[in-house]
Amino acid sequence: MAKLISKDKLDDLLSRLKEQEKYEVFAPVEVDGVTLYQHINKVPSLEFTNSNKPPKDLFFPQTETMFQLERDDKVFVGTKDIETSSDPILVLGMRPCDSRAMLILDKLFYWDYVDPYYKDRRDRTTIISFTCTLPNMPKESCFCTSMGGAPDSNEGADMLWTDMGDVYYVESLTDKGNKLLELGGNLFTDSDQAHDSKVAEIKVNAKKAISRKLDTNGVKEALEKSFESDYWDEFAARCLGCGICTLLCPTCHCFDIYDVISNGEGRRERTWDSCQYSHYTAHASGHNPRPEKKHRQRNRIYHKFLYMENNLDIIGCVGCGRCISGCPVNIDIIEVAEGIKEAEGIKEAEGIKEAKND
Amino acid sequence: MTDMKALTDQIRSTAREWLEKGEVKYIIGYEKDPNSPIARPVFIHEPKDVDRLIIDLTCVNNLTRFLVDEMKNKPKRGEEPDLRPIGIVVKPCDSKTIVELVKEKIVPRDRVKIIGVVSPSTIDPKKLNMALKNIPQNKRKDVKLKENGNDFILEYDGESSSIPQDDLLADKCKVCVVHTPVISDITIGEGEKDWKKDNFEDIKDIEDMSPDERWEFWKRQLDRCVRCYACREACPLCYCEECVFDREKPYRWNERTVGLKENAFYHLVRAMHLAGRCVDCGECERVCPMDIPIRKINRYLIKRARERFNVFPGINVEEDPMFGSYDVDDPGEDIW
Amino acid sequence: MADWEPKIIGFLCNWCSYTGADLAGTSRLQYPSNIRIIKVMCSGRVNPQFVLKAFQEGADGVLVSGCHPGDCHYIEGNYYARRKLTLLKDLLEFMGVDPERFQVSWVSASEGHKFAEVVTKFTEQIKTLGPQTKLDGGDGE
Amino acid sequence: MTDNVYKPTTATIKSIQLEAGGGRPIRTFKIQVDEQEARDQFLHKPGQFAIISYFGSGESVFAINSKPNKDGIIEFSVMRVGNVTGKLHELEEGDKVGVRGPYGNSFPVEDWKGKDIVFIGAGIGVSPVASVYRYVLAPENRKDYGNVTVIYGARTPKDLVFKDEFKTFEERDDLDLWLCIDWKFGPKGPTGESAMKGWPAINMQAPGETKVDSNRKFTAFVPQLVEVVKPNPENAVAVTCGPPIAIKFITQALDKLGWGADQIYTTLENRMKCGIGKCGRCNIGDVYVCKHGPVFTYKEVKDMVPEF
Repeated sequence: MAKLISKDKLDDLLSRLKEQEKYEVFAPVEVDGVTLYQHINKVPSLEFTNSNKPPKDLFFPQTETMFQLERDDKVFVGTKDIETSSDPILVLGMRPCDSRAMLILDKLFYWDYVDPYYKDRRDRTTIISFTCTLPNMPKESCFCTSMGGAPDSNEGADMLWTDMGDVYYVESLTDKGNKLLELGGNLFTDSDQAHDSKVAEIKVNAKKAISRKLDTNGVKEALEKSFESDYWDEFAARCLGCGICTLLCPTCHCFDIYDVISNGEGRRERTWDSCQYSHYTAHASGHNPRPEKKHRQRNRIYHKFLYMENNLDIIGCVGCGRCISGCPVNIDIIEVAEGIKEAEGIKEAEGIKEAKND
Repeated sequence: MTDMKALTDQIRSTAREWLEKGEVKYIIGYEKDPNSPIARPVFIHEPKDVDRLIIDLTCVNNLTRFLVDEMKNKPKRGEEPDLRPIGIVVKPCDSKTIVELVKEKIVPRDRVKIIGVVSPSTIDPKKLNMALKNIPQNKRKDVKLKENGNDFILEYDGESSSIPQDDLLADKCKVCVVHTPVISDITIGEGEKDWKKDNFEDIKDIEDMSPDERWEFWKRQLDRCVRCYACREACPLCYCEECVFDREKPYRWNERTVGLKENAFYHLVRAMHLAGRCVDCGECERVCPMDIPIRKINRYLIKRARERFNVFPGINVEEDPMFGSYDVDDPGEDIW
Repeated sequence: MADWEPKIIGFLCNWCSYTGADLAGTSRLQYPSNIRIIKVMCSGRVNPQFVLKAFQEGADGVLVSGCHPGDCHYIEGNYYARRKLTLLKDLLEFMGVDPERFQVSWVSASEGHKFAEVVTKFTEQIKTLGPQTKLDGGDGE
Repeated sequence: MTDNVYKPTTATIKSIQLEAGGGRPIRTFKIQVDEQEARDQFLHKPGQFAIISYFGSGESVFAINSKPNKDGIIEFSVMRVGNVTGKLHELEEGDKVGVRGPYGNSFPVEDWKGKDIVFIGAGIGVSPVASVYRYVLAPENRKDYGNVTVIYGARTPKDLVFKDEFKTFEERDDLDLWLCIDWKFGPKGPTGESAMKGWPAINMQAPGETKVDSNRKFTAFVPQLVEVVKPNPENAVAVTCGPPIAIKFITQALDKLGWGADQIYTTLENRMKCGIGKCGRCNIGDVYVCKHGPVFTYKEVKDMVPEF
């Protein structure tokens, strides 16, 4: 049965979690007009559209020290583990698209080899997703419903909370969620039927509000035969190669590994990288398999809609829309995916492309 | 009030003429984005496509960035290079960039044919998206934006609402000092020819802070930088073949680590690289996904360069670059 | 903090200030040993990036010293340096980094005394300011 | 924390051999994993690669040359091109490096039993297939395979790598060794009649018609030398390596001789960081070189998107 928690009880809940189990709590906080997940001691407003930077940062930080280097006189000769916390983590207020993205990252980071850093944080973390209710949502570029998600999706989350004004309607989905209910004890009260039906209505309205659509049917097929299409030249011509689309993507996972020596201490780090940068694939010899921006944009689209599906059996996009609203030159992943279908269709039916080239 | 329709028509007819006569290789301009209320860059190669070109309040990009791309393109082996000029639509602020690019010999003057458009202010896309929040998601792209006195009128689906211009205008347009393109082959529209005095009011708040407050402010801003380098990629004057922040050999100047130490170094070095060159087109700040007020740094250096060395980038192609020249009597009162 | 000694990086031009520093040494003039000297061919060679890098790596103060205006071995290198470095100092101030941590001086080959004075005064200045924790990330987190 | 796949184990440099000088010198390093437990885990198969750390500079990916062994011995060749490879070139015997792996797939040497094998390589490109010919030619395995032919070329006689080893090949009677050096070091170039002394020119117009005697050293390019040697495709596999363009021409030569694309094996290289399919970067289409490769048949390579 669903529970309720009053908004003015959230600080109490936080204190209990901290005192009893040392939870570290993260929530979206708006500073200078930018929403980012931050470590919190008091519950912030929680009125937010979505974070500018995706919450994957909490599991797979943009920069992360992997281990330290052991020194012997003047040279480094080995590795030294760094101390890590084992305290539980709570993420309060993830958007359902972002929690769904965790399932995609799970697949990637557990693909044959388990990524220990990711797994460690993932196992320690309890995710509370918030239903995307009006009027904060949707933003102009949301299209989760096309990617198998929904503004009330509970995939990847341990709990789903829905804002009902004074209270949150609390649905626990996993053992981690149940643990939270247990720790919260009397702060959570039972919901009644009136609440249930009201929430159902809120969710229906939330879904209706997402009117941007991408018909994923046929995208994969179109991509399979359009690698050499002129379409890539067309849409990538205005690409700046900045990498915003990938750094802000909740499912992009590329990183660089390198050593840093600072004040005599050495460490190995990894930092998010982007397939939109030319040096990303450049060989030491200077040869570059993806030398132009169109190759790199093409790789991004293929990776999301085809490669991920072929290798991990999942589409690598959750429809959060960050790459669309973040792009300085209006490159729109929906338009591209629809466009490549159209380009394929047109090309075969009418030969317009050929005519254009004449 | 600017008649955007008339300006658009003139841009199209000029573009058509240039393309039909083969005077330009192609034209870089703006078109309506079918999915967004904000216009987007477009490359027009054929006269039949010129009707895609528009100019309106949402033409935010500085298109000269694409000129630099074109100049870097090397012809394919065995291909005769097409050295016809590139046609480009520029706003007054963007035209200043061309002056710098010509001055720095990145774009030869005869490789560019400029359609200068007088004084189209632009809105801030982020502010517009906020203003459209209560309009159904798929209708937002169809919203029409009109000037009306000191307000903007937002029209959609037969309904309209009014919003003060100040709430929507891009910050850079609020302090704009140049309303007519400074360099162009054809100028479209009528406007003030004279430059207004720039009072740098918009950075006064930071100047008035105590040093520690200033640092706290910048620390907060730079700390959240994700180092996507969009500010660099969007900047038409960041045209180095290989940026120092991408170089690995012989020395890695800055670690890829994303943290205050590395972020601050990046932004300070970038500010110095643009000192005396930046024309305040505002692209860096517009594209920043973390909304870092990068323009303020650049503007402060513009201000100081003006005060100290009487340098005004983006006006005169004959002028020497600031750091490539000196005056024996340059101030140096702080020097021991 | 009682034991703290500032780390100062000095970029000295080969023809004037480095020779001046040499003269200070051979004249057995006393000056604080906090300065670590990097010889450059001309103060005009000092890219503002070098100064910022020194701060990033934990320098508490950076000194750039070259020939007096008009005396540059390369005729005009120090005039270019003056423009760049003056503006750099402005930038540091705007960012809230104490501009006193960065100093330019003109020291000729015969001014061993002046070199010792400049270094002494600058070191005292940095000691008053304390450790630089802003650009080296120490102030972060 | 679970076992950390990213953490290298330490190894000690046992020997360093300079293979080629010049602006981009090549050195072959033989290292041994330090800890017994780590040695037991590092059991590589022919074709796999290792990721070597110069602690303080970073990691770089190298094909393992050495034949499979239980002693944690790993041999790899390094061309000095970047920061990490530059640092590695400064190391001396007894110095420490980090190593993790082995990663990637391997040559299907079990399936090849009873078949003839032709190894074709050029320059340092021979390195990725050294582990497999060393495996096949090892006394304990040699009897499992049919005829073995090695066709190898370099720019000049000085650039021939693994010289000592190739010397022993010349003396062995259980393999055919064919060597060549590039045309430009002959006095006349590709259509010229003469070539470097002791390295007679082949007939470039019709390589197949070149007269062959007991001398097996030529001035030629490797693909043309393949046409001279005329390896028989029946019940055989070919192992090629080198840059994609070289592989393309070698494959064309083999194609003329009736070889099928699925009989030809090769290894691919791409920029890698993690080696385990996480960091992106090495993918050619949906194929991750680090996980699905680096060993592919030419048939597989032909089906890939043209991004390598």
